[in-house]
Amino acid sequence: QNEQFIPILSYRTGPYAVNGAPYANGVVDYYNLINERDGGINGVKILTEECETGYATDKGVECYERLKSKGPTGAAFINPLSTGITFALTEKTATDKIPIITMGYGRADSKNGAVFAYNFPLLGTYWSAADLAIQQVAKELGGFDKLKGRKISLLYHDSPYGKEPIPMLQVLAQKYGFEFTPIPVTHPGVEQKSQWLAIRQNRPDYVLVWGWGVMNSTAIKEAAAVAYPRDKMIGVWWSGAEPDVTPAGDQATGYKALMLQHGAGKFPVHADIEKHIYAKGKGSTEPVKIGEVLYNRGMVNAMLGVEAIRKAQEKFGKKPLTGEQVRWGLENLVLTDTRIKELGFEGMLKPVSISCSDHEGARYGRVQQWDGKAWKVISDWSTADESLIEPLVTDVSAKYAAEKKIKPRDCAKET
Amino acid sequence: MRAPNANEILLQVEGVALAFGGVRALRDVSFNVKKGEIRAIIGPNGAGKTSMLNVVNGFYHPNHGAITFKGSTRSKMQPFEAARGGIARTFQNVALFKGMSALDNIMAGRTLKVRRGLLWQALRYGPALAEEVEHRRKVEEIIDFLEIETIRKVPVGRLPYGLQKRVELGRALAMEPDLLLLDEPMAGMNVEEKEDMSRFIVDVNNHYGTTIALIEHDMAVVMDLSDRVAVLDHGVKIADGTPDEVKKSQAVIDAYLGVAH
Amino acid sequence: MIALGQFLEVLIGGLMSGVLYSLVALGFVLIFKASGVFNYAQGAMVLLAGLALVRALDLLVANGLPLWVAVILAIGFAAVIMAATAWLIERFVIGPLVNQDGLTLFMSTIGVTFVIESAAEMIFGSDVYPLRLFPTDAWFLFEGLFPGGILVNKLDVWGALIAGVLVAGLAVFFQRTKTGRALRAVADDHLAAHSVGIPISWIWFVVWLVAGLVALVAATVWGTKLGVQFSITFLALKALPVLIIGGLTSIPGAIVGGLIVGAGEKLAEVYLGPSIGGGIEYWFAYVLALAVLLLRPQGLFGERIIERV
Amino acid sequence: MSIAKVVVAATTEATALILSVNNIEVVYDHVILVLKGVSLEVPRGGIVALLGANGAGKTTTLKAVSNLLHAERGEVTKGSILFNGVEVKSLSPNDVVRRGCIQVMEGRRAFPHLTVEENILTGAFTRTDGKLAIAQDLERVYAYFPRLKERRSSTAGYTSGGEQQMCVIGRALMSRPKMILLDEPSMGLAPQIVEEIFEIVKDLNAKEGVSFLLAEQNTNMALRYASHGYILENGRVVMDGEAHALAANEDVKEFYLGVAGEKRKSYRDVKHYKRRKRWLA
Amino acid sequence: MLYREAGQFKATYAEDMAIFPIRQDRIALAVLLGIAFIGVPLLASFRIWPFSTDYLLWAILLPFLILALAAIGTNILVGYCGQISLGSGAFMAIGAYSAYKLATGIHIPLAWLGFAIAIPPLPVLASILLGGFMAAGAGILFGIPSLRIKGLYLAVATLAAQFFFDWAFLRLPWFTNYAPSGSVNAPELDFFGMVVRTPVERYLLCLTFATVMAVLAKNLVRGNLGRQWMAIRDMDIAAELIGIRPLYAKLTAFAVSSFVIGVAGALWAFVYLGSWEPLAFSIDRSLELLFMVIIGGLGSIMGSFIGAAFILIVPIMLNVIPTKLGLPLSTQAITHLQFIIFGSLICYLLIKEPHGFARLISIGKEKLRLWPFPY
Ligand SMILES: Nc1ncnc2c1ncn2[C@@H]1O[C@H](COP(=O)(O)OP(=O)(O)OP(=O)(O)O)[C@@H](O)[C@H]1O
Ligand SMILES: Nc1ncnc2c1ncn2[C@@H]1O[C@H](COP(=O)(O)OP(=O)(O)OP(=O)(O)O)[C@@H](O)[C@H]1O
Ligand SMILES: CC(C)C[C@H](N)C(=O)O
Ligand SMILES: [Mg+2]
Ligand SMILES: [Mg+2]
Repeated sequence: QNEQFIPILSYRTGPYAVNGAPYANGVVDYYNLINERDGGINGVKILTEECETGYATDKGVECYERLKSKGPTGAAFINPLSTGITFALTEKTATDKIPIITMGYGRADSKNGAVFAYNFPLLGTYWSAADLAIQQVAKELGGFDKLKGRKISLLYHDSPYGKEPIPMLQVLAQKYGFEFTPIPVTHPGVEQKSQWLAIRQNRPDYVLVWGWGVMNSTAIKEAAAVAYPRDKMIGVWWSGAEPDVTPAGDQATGYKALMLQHGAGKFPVHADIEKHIYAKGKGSTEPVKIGEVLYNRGMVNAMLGVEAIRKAQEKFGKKPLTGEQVRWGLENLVLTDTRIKELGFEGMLKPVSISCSDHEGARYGRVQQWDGKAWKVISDWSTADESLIEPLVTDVSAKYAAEKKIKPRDCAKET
Repeated sequence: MRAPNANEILLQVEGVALAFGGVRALRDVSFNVKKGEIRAIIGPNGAGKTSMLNVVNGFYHPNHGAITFKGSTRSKMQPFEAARGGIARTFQNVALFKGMSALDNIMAGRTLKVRRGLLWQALRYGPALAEEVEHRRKVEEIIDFLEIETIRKVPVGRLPYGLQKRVELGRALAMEPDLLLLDEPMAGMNVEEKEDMSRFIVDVNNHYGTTIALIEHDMAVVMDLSDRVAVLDHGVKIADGTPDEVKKSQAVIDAYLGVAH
Repeated sequence: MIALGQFLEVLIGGLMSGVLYSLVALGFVLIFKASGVFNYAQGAMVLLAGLALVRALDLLVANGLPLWVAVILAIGFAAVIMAATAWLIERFVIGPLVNQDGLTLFMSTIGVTFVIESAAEMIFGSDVYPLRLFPTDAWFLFEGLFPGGILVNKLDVWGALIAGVLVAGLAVFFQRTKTGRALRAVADDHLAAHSVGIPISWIWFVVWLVAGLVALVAATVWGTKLGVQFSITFLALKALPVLIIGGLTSIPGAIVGGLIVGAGEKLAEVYLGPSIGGGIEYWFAYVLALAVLLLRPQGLFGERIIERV
Repeated sequence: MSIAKVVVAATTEATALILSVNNIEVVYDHVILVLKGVSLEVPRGGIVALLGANGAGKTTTLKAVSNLLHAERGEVTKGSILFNGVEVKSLSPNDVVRRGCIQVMEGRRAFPHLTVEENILTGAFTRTDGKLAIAQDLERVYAYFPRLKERRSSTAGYTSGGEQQMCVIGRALMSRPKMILLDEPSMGLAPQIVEEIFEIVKDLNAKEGVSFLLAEQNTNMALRYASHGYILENGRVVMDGEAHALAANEDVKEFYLGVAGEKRKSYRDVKHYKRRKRWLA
Repeated sequence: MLYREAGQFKATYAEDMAIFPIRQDRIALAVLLGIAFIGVPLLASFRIWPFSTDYLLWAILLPFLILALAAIGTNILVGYCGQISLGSGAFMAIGAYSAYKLATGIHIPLAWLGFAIAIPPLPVLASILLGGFMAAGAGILFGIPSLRIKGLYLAVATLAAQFFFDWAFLRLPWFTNYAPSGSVNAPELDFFGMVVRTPVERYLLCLTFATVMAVLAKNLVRGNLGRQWMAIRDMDIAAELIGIRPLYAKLTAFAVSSFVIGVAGALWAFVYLGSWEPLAFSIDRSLELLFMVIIGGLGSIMGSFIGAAFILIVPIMLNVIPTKLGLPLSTQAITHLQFIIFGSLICYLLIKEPHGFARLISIGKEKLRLWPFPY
């Protein structure tokens, strides 16, 4: 039984399926690729099982409980694909010693690996995202000093996900002197008329969109209906995929969104996928959808997990590993440009370096804009300002540690 | 034994009028029920008989008039107040609690007599249990009396119509009322069953001294059982008196009986 | 002046979007009125109709048919799908449940909801499919009077027109025809309706079909608004307060309820929301409904609940 | 229903009998056996009375004939019912009505939210002979029951018990049936109206050849108007025969007509406490 | 032949009034309780199949017990008192959040009055029970409309409670102790110094709650109050005319039901989820509870357990079976199929037996009694 078990929590039905399905497809295809092309990770086959959460927290918990101890060594890590589920699982995963990978989402304070030993909000937390978004606004306005007195609204999914950036934005508002207004949208977000009428009356300079599922496209349509300029809207990286803009048609033209490093498009690894998976008829989606934003994100996410296992195998041997061992792999994962190129992800990803004190590993971002047909990258790489984020992380995670009676690890002593 | 006390009036209805939109169900009706008697109310369909009972036990609130029961006068009261005052009734369209067994239906009639509260009942221990058993004993007496032992545990929805009427009577009796209002208790019964029912009514009246007001379309029953009969037609009282008097009244024959009985 | 303009804008926007809810509520009313079934699946039926329509349309257009031909054919196709659904539901779910109480029927429609939603997505796909049958931009009225004008969305106006026509037609059908009378009889007492020879299965098929067609109409409007996608099913929950304010059995009530809910919740959200945290419109609509029911337990235009002994 | 079947069934015997119930068993809820082999026949143009105590199974028998049992979780598990030579089981309830057999259900099942007039008109649902004929029949019903005319626009749910009963009977008459299954028509009606109803029965029977199956507790009346009678006890037919023969039977007299010896005894004087002997069932 | 009450005579009313008057039933129940209280924990602590992993305990038994408890609460209101409620989820939430607030301490500064309400953190057990009482209070409040509003109108009106509390717990930061994400964590489950941590301990805790409350609920529903509720359900006018006060009967039903649901909510949050957000108690939960009581049997305490088991386990089975069979279907298709099957199954059951499993069982028993004769 030379198999490494990896559970896949996904949602292919319900209101969030439009975004959940392409992501899950990317994940599944990448794991298959490793098995088909390489015969597994150093010969250890990847065994997966999907569990439908419907983006609902309680279902997510149920899935986790069901899958955590499957396979010869239990789950290597868990990737709940929802900030809400992440919150619900944070304590459990620490007890069960299973890493929880939340790439580009999850709780921002869990960047602090000293307190959150098992959480890995890789490649960017929502606090990083908030900072990146404000940086973009400043750039468009012509400098941070121009932010003063401006109005910036946050249209957010009323859930842990949408609320996560608020503390950071408040910090930023204080620092730069803009007026910050959070505007909640109730799940699932089909009804936003009053929010947009309010926006029309309040006329903010920018609207940040923290939406998911149908909420994104509805926001764009309602913006068009009240004639709010789409190029003054900046979505988080979960509000910047194809299903978010296509339903709005022409109305979406000009809409911007952050990128979690990569965008849409095909890269060397896609050729492998097409060759080893789709040519054999084992693909999990229609071939035209390969290379969509969320599909790519799923692949990146799966790749990071696989590389972490590979890293851990260096220390623990080429055999199925426990969650605890994989955690070591994650915490010591370093992906250089060369390695990224080897993996076929060149152009999708900047270098990553995870450590005990930094479970985020990288905080690069770019901005893309929808031109009516495709996403166009319109900005250069930038990095979230750690000097602003770090104090908040320290502060909030310390509170968590106190509440949960967790004794933070001394990262200096970790290897 | 039975001794109608001619002087004591249990229920006095005074000038009651009731209208629903354009329909004047009752127009200035007055009558009384004496303690211990069996009082019948008859009249053609839609005359206002059921409405009268509804007024008496508070389900309808009359537009005019007053009701004096056991000496206290009211024009308006809530149904459960009437029940607490000692008025029980059965219904024209059987109004049993369909999902419950016959036993539970009758036990429900004892609600007003239950003393122990929610917490005691939840524990169902000691005094609460003792009380429950005591009520059960009383109810079993009624069940025996009405000869429905075999159907105690049957959900009443499954019972044939006639037995349902009997259970309904049992439920009313469980309240130990002073005044029992019966709305067509013998509709849909054959002679034998009517005999049984008559016997129950007479016995209740005799043994417990319960006063009974009765609506019935079977003239034989009415004439045999009742002490006095009031006749309504189109919401107006057209006759009142002993069965024999009423039987002979031309107004009653025209409006109701058709042929002299 | 600005304040007044803004108020009017919110009010009009609210009234209009309320009417869009009415489109969904109408389907509920139809079925309830005719069979006493509280059809939770109405939202799912809108999804199904919308998916059938948009997928057929895309396919036909892709095959080079002129748009108007494609639209007609696609609507025909969707109508056939709704007819098949109506038949299946009658045959396999509601028919066998004749004479059961309202709660059981209600729950069975939730089961139906699961089936329709999933089957629709399985057959027609689960992406977001844009549909553009109506204009979605806005007019800005009285720009001279109010700065920025008063925004009125064209789609909303279309929706309101369609709803008005539907309501008039259906109201006549129910009150004036023999079938309408039979429908109401069935809702009152299944068994008695059987006993006088009303063919309940046929009646129910017709009603579910009409409700399906109403769902199709709703789907054209809502699909244009949101894109055809799963979340359309959530409309069912938004239509419920509309439904009970108007009265479960009243067709015009659905419109009036929609107007009240739409205006009420939007005004509340815009003027009350910010001070107590925002996002209040979901419950506000229901609290509004509760308040109306306390005054009139059968809704504004619903049939009286008969209590007699 | 295939035509062939109808033709085959239409034997000479079937033409003489409008309804024949052959040894049926009915079970409710899969476990409650209510009818244990009931057979009865209604000749074309006959009036047949179905008598029996509470719970004997009269209503169940009628519902089996009109095929309404299904909706109450009941089932005919054995035997057959032929209406006009056609097996009823294969028909839907509305087919039964369309073929001319309508039931007046016990318990005043008027449609509460419809007005009295609307209620009556629903009875004409299966008819296709035009508005005029229906309007005429409506007037005929009003002529039978003037009280209904007075209350025609009232919501049926709010009318009195007797008014509802008249409404339900009137409703059934509107379908112009060949056969009417009357379940306790006299229940809750004033004596005058009861007479009236039996006169209507006689009238329809004589003038229009309508057949009747009559479940009735008012045995006296029923046997006066019927040509035939069946007595049901505990789900079995315990006795049947010509109406006048039944009326003369001593047991029937005692149990159903309340006549002991020759004199009717007063309800006040009934003394027997426990059930007396019954027919051997 | 095995299932007969022949030869079992009851000499007293008390005996006849026992929960299970038939001996065979009593034996079955004793065995079941034995397994639940002793067998399962034993197997689990020695990790013997099927308890070799925590899965069965954590993912099935724990939610089963808690939801069964909530279903009992729902059944009291819907099944016994006939007041259809689509707001059970909200009352679970009230239980959960009240318990959370009580367990973490409450501080309400009333500046204009010059003092503050301050309650120190309460022990977990007290918090859970008080959470139930808070839910009961809210239940009474939202039950008041039921005096006027009936049937499906009431059902929709109860959604006002559902959506209001969904909103309140989401938007009013006080309830979540100003947690920025709105997601809160349960306190440590400390029962008089005994800390409940492992799945087995959690299981036993919930089992105890479920058993005790089921017995109390059973006592209530077979006592006078239960008869009042059922009377209101079956025919409220007649109930009033025999002296049952609708106000009292309905509000006690709302209170008791909400209490039970509230306690279940607190357990769900504290013992099962550990960390939660309002969406855990959404309308879907309310509908799920309603399904449980209807499939299980309206007006049956035992039915609540069966219904909970069914609604909980069937989707899991449906999820597991295709993977076991290795069906060559896309995951998307499988998920959709599961919903289709689940929906159809519900319809099928409702058609087969609209009164739920409880009725099915009683018919089964009846048949057993008559066996070998069909009727
Ligand atoms: N839906 C049902 N479910 C279970 N049992 C039923 C049902 N309907 C009737 N029964 C039973 O069938 C038996 C016959 O009932 P039925 O109503 O046919 O009697 P009936 O002769 O019409 O009596 P009545 O004169 O009281 O109307 C009764 O014992 C009754 O308990
Ligand atoms: N709640 C109500 N709303 C409207 N009309 C009513 C109401 N209650 C009674 N009525 C009307 O009042 C009149 C008297 O009705 P009631 O029920 O008292 O008659 P009844 O004497 O009992 O007749 P029956 O012998 O037929 O039962 C009827 O015409 C009835 O339609
Ligand atoms: C893919 C998802 C994790 C994004 C989601 N909206 C969340 O953060 O919860
Ligand atoms: Mg009456
Ligand atoms: Mg009968």
